Amino acid sequence: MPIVKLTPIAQPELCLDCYAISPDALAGLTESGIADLEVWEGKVRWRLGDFFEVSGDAGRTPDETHVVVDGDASRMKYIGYKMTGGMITVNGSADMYLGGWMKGGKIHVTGDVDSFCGIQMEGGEIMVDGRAQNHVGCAYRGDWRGMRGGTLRIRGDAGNDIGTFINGGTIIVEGNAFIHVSTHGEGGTVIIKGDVQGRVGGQMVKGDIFVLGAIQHMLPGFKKVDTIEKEVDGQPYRLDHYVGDLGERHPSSRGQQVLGNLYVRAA
Amino acid sequence: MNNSIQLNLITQRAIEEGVAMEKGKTTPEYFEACSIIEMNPEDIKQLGIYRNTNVRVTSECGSVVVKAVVAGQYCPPGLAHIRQGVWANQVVPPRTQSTGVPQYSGFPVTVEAAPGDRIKSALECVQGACGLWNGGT
Amino acid sequence: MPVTHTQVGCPYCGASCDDLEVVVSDDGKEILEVRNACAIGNEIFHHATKPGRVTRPRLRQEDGTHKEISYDEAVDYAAKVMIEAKKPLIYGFGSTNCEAMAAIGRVAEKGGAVLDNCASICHGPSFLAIFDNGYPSCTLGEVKNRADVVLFWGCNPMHAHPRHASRYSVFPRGFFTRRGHKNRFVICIDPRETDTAKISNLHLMVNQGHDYDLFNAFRTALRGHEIPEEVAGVPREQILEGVDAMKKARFISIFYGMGLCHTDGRNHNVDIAISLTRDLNAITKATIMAMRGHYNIAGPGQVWSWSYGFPYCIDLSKGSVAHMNPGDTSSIDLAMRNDCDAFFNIGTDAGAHFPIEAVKKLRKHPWITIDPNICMASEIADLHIPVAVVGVEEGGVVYRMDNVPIQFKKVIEPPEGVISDEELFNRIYMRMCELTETEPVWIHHPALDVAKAVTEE
Amino acid sequence: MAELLIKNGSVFDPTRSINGDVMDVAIRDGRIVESAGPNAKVIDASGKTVMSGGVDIHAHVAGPKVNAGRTMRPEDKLFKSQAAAGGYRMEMGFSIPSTFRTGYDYARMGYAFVMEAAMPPLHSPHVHEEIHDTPIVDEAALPVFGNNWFVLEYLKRGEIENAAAYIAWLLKASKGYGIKVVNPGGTEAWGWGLNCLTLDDAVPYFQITPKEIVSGLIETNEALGLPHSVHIHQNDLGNPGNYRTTIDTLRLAEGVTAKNRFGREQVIHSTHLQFHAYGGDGWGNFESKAREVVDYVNGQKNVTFDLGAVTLDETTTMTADGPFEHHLNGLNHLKWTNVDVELETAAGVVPYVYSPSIRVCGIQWAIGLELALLCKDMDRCFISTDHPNAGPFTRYPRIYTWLMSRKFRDETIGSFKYSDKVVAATEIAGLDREISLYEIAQMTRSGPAKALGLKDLYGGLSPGQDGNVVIYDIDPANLPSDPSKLEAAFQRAAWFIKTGEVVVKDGEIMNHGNKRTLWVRANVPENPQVKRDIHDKFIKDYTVGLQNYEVRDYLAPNPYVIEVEMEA
Repeated sequence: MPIVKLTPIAQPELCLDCYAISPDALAGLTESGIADLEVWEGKVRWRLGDFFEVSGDAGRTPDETHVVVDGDASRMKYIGYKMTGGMITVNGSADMYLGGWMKGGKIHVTGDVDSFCGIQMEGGEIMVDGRAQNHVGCAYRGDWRGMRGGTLRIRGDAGNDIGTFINGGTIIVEGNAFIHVSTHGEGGTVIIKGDVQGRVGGQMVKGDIFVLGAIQHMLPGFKKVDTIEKEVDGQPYRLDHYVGDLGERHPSSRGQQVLGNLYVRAA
Repeated sequence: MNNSIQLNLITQRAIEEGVAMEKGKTTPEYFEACSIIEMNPEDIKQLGIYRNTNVRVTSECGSVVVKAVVAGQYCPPGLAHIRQGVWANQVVPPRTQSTGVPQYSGFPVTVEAAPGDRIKSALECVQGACGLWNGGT
Repeated sequence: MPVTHTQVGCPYCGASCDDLEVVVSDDGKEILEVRNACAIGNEIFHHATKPGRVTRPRLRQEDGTHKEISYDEAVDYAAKVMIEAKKPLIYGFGSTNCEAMAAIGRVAEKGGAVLDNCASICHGPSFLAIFDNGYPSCTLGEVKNRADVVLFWGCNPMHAHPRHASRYSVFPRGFFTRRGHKNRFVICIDPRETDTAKISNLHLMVNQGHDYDLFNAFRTALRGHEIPEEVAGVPREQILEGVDAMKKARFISIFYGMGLCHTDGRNHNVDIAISLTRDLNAITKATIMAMRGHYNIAGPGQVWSWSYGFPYCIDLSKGSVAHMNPGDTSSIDLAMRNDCDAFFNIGTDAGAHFPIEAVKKLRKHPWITIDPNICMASEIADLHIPVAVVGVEEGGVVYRMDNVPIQFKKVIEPPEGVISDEELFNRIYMRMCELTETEPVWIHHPALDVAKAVTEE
Repeated sequence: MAELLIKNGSVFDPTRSINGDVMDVAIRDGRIVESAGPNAKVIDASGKTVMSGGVDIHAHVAGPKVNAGRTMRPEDKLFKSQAAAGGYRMEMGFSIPSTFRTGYDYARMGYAFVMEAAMPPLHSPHVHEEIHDTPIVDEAALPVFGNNWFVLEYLKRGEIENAAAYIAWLLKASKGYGIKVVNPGGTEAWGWGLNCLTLDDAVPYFQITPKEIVSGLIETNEALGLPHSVHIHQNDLGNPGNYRTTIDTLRLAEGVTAKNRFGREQVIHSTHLQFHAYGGDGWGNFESKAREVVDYVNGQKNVTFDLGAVTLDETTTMTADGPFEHHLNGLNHLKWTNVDVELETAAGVVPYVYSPSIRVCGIQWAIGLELALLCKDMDRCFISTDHPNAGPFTRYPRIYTWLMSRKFRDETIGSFKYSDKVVAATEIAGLDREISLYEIAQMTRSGPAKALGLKDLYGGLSPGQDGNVVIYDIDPANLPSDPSKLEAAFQRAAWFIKTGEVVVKDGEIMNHGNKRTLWVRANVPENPQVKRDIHDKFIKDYTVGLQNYEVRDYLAPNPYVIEVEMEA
């Protein structure tokens, strides 16, 4: 796969909106065409080439394009914005909206990401080796159709609002999470391998949550139904199975009430 | 060594603060109304100070000297209140949980007796933080 | 003869009382008496005519002192800062009228600015919750006329909205509530025993920061499920007593405040309060209302929603479409992330009310304060432009906490030469047009004789 | 002001029965004139369609609930806004566009006037603030009266004169245009979480029925001689089987004759009839009753209606019918905003997705079009989407196209997931009729202008009328066979001249025009009792002072006031 290497040569004073750093925007372009793409610092339009040294031409299509951001992009927003295919590797950290509105392809960040990583994600894969800030795989403000597909893996910790309004897909946080997991969830799966402070599954209609550490404050709307053995992310666990949020409305399917499932590692 | 206590701090409105604010933030009334921390009597006792003694309040992002008083509106042990405004905001963490709103209420602070420390004026707090304070009152 | 103005609006809190009587001296220059106002409102009117008002813009000099300059010079300075900054941040609007909020829109659009208001550090989470869950609400007259159960959750109107309880929510005798207080069951949920808790029939002393859990318990119990013996420090019996009162009510009003918006979870505390309100409407009638802080802080939410579709945190830097996402485009986040490079602080005191860390960050860039009074923001600003006090020296439309528009009137003239926010913003806009050699867009202000925008070729 | 001569266009002006004749239209000083002088600027309209500016009789474009919709739906802006052009304000939002986008989009479609369909009087300053921030298009607003405590009390006691005096006062206080009724009685009942679903359900406490409210308001309207008739959103909106209530309500107009000096003939305007023409007794056997309803309307002379046609979009529903929105929210579980307004009304807002893969949505779509296709008098049938309830107003061109092209209708039916069920529950598949350009002009120009009592200003191209002329790039002799081309031509007019100024050229905005706010000042004999009642209610029950309630003049900076004299 052709590789376009973007090496940061300057850091912006403000955060930089980099809608152009995605295989979709780059596909079919040569080095110089890529350097001419637009990035925004506030109201100022710059060339991508003003902040990155560009080497390599892109593939013909997004699927055939691999973008490597070789260095610190922690003030570069919107990397992988609306991408449909191909690959992005960030050798460093990335700013907000990494993989936002993503539909396909793969993103790998070796450092940390800021908030809104994978916002409204519909497909593809995101892997972050470090930590994520808040709103991992969440919905855009006001939209009841949050994450709908794909896989989002954070190897470190994450903050609040993981999978708010999740409708589908899988979020895995390998570290700890703060508060609000799958709030308003209507599908999908969220796995937290560490501990969560509380508010897990609040206002959840359906979907699955796994917490393999401990929940400090369990919501009163969840009721324990049984203890089961189950494989989670390739490992077997003994899990207490709760259903909820009993405070929320729930649809029926074939005469059965559909509830959210919360599995917490059994003592 | 001073005694210290860990408390959960909230910063909210009070009518005294509202009246004083409209009089002006550089007035003695505003100073009186806002440079205090309201605590439970048990916590004051545990801190080993008398009521109306100056204390230093330190959070993850700063510290401020205010006067410890018994809350007029009862605070349970472990909870303390600094009225919103200049002194409170010396210690309010700016983290927003990605909502835009700082952590004005519900953050851990260490309160330690500081009877010898002076409470700064509002202007000194704010101008001082910005490198604009040139003395005076 | 002194003149008595009646039905004067009070420019303090979100209760926006409009029943004040203000007595003005013969010469129209001094406010002699203010009737019906609370202690705070009273102070505002008296403060306006006290000596010591700043009446000309002041520009900070090399030596750190402020020097008086003319409005023309101030307008020029502000216009240039707005044009030169890559991402100017305009924040405030707690204390001005809607006319000014509309006028600043043009400035912000032209300057590619982020337009934000005090909700950003106050009821912003309410907006986030409204985005997610809606807002089943009503006007305050409905509360007065119908409500028989009133719930104050994380708010303290006895301090923050001193006449709320007497005008709207607890004591007044309304059409279907002729017995006033006796017709109403008042519940207060707060970690402190506030003065509002003291006038309530039931006080649930929730563990600070655990309101979400308690709401969840209310909802769970309301649906007939069992709840634990204690939730968020509140015993089950008390929760069930509250649930029972609500079930029996004919009209429930839930008021909430910073106890939800300033604590962990922020918007979700409001969000679940809205869910509870929705649940209750399956059983009886229930409404919810944010206890908005300032008399017209609902105003920018309205004006900017019809202008841009967003109530706050509006990033106009792209010029073509507006973008909003609090956490990214919100004032505190922009400040802390070093993502703005000029600060316009209008009709509110960010110097006193932002966490000091955010103030320090913003102060690295040009800082312009537009405010009638001396405040912390004026005293750290590069430029302070004084303006007329809305509600006292300038009328205009304001939106009460229930989004009811009230046409405030002016009772006295501003000090000689001091102009209104609206005029100031229009002048800054016109100056920006001059400096950029562009035509102003569709502006019609009586004070400005402005040509139409683009005419046919 | 410049003179303009629009030459050689195919003109459609139903007010003079002109049906596509090739002729010239001249404009001077903002008005249509017989002929232009030698210096007139000439616009060549040969091979193009020329009509007067459009008149929208019913849309929710300004005010508190529209703005509540904007506020609560940031996702209606994301990726759905129109990029601003240099020299113009930003244009945000899709189903509930910003005021600027609203004005620009109406102009692009060649509309000169839009009626804001429901103004809560307490919020009228807000409505006027939005109106004066909406460029180009002229606007008026209808205050709601059907649940107003004064009205309920006066009508309960049969005091038509007092009701008239109060309504006259409120029209002036709110700078309103006429009498809007929304779910009469039902919205007051909603104050207690209840509703009035039939004409005989008594309103709690007030003990008056919807029937008495509607009859009383019709009588009051004609006593006042207002330019527009009672404009009614009937009880039981949106529910299967509601067509009976609809016809029963329309029957209340039987035998009543319009009394006014504006040339209006109807005494009741039934709005968004699509939502009121439902059969079945549940969603399972939900079906169209468009024929039953239109048959009744065809037989009456004093009834007009607008469609409320469904456009199959993701949109935002909003209405003063508070209980309906609560009910709708129970069906789709999306976010729900509600505002009960003291002593006056309520409003609800819920997003809604009219999906082609949902059977009920397909049937609703068919009903909206059937109402027009079955109607015999196109001067009494007007195009609307009840914007944004059944779809945004920017879809009017698509509705014209569905009405004008059977092929396009068939394509749409074919795209439904349950097309056979939609066909079975409606008549749409059997209707061959294709509406003509002349009929489109009736339904969007002459008809609504007359029904609003505004035929002297809008709706036609006679000398003396406002110089509102739109030129669509449509050759009537050679209509495009591709429906999307027809739609595109209506969407962005080739030219639109608004009161003599070119505001649109080639679909682009050229100018912010000279918009006006229309309102009605009804002069009635002095009525001390009503005056006292108003004073008392403001002291006791309202929470706003009377002095701060009446809309101040500066909020409607370009007023066009219509004077009406009521005889004692």
